[in-house]
Amino acid sequence: MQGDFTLTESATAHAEQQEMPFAIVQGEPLATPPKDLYIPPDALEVILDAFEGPLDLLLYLIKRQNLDILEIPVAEITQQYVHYIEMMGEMQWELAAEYLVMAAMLAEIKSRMLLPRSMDEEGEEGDPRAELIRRLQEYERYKQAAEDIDALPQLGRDTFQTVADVEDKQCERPEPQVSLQELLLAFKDVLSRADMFTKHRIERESLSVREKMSYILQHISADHFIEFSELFDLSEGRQGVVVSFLAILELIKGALLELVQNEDFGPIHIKAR
Amino acid sequence: MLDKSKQIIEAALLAAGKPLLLDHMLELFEESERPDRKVLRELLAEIGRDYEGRGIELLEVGSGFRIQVRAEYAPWVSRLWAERPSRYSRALMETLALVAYRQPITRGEIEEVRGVAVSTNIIKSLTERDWIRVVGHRDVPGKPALYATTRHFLDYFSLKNLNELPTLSEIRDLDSINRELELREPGVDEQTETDEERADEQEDVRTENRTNN
Amino acid sequence: MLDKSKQIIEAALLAAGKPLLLDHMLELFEESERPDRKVLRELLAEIGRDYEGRGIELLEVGSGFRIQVRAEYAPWVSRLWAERPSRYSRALMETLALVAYRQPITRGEIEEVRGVAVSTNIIKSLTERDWIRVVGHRDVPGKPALYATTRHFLDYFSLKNLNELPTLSEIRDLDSINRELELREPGVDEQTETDEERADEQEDVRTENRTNN
Repeated sequence: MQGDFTLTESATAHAEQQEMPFAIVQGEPLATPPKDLYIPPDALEVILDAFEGPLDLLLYLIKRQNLDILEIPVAEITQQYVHYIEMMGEMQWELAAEYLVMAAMLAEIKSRMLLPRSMDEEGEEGDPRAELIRRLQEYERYKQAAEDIDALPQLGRDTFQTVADVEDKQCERPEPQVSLQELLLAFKDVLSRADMFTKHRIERESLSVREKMSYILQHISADHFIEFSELFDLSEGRQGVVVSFLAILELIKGALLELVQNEDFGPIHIKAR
Repeated sequence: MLDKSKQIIEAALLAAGKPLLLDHMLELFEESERPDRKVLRELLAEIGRDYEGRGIELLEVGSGFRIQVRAEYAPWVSRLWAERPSRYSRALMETLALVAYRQPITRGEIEEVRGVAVSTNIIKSLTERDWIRVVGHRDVPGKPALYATTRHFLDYFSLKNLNELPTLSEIRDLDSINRELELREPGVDEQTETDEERADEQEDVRTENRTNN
Repeated sequence: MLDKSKQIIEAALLAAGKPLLLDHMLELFEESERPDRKVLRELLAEIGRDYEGRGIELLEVGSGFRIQVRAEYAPWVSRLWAERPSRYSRALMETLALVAYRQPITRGEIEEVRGVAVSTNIIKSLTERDWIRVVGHRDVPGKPALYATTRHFLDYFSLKNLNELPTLSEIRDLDSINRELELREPGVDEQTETDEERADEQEDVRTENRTNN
């Protein structure tokens, strides 16, 4: 039996020392430990915590026997593995599902190992263990990588950032810078999104009217009237006067101005509404 | 050993993030290796001398010893906490553009064109920047404020008057290359994408902070 | 002037409380006094040399340069804080390792390698620690999130970039495995008890080292 072959002295010694049952599982004393396997009694309870899954448990069993992954003695490992999950399965069935899948996989490999190794039609030689070996190796390298990363100097554990004091840190808050170009693009964007690009044409003329509208609004109030003529600056020339006039008309149209003329041809007074 | 103690004390003072009392420093050592108080004071004095002519100094304050940046270096070092010039959100830029081109305009009208609500923060930022101001109220229910650009807005963009704002036909010619090449601000250039993304996300928060200050 | 620049840089690095990029250091200076990048690198090298034999060191990590306490002084300095740094579970570290080495990677792919489900809590703690983040979604049914490590992960583990991660052990070629399997009987060869005991001891030592580091 291969099993006997790998029985370790320490495990045997341990088993012999124990007069008491090896472990108690679900109240049932377990008199003999599974062959080749020593499970500390308390480990049984935390077995699901101790192993990071079926691959981890398999790796543990292989390491336990100082075996290379490449030489998995499937029959024997399966036996041990099944013992393990039998014990944990009774305790935590719902958590053991992944382990059971692995047990099924091992059983399948084991049964295939019993058949004579054969080439299939394509001439591919199928070692039933190949896939398992691949997965074990893959898992083992990341398990090792996790330990390696954990061993790197960690901030707050192995190294500490210096923080010399600075009195009155002055925090400037610079305002964002904006270019004219950006403003234009924003305008273009909003208009094209509103599907107004083709409908609205804002020309030089209307912009100066709009500027004048703003100007007028800033210079009138709702409290008192001013004279219509005050809104015109003759130094702006004929065009300026026309622009001011158009601006006033626009504002009246928008119901922003109130015009009062007490008599025909009398002075016109304006105030904001 | 003494030198090692000195290194330990310096490292601890630099990492502590707060002033350390003599007793606290002594507690860092196992009893067997612990320097006595007199030696500790000497080591501290030595560290202080090492820092002469440097950007940092060792100072004894009420609650112990601390290492700090010398006041004369603070102007440079405190720039670490200056915020990077950020960028305005698209919503803010579009609002500003609409005020510039369609003034006087109400918030409701801006919302109508943009199809989404204009946040109060945007109006606030633009007003605080002194780029827009209320010039009147439209005579409709609710009397909404009418916004127009300011003199300061013209100055910022080096415009003599609004006539100098480019027309739509000029805008039409702008293509995506302009967007790529000319929109990049010096200083923003070297920001990584992530920084910029983060800057965008933080925009609202920052605006709020600013108004709180 | 150069010496002053060096003092400013050192003071800034000591005070920053986080790694600083070269660009960030340069921004501390007015344009007229700003050293060029090459000079800055030289100054940093000088600062690094100044710290030889001291309790602190200058290190380049993912998001820049930082001055930190040397690992060999950590046992003393860490006594400043009553709380011991938490240890991370194996499940968490294995998940992190898979993200680090195989990024971008989905949760399903991590589970495939580990052979067990990855709990949502692990993904959550890794994300909250800002060690990993979602960088996209794989274009398969369910659109699972793709995870990658962050710069903060590099900073935390004192890495400059992912190339500095410990080398991944090799996967032995399956063909050669098969050849070996052909030659050898599956089973156990001449292993001795001594071998095994030694293996056990080594394992223990390794575990201990890990917790001490």
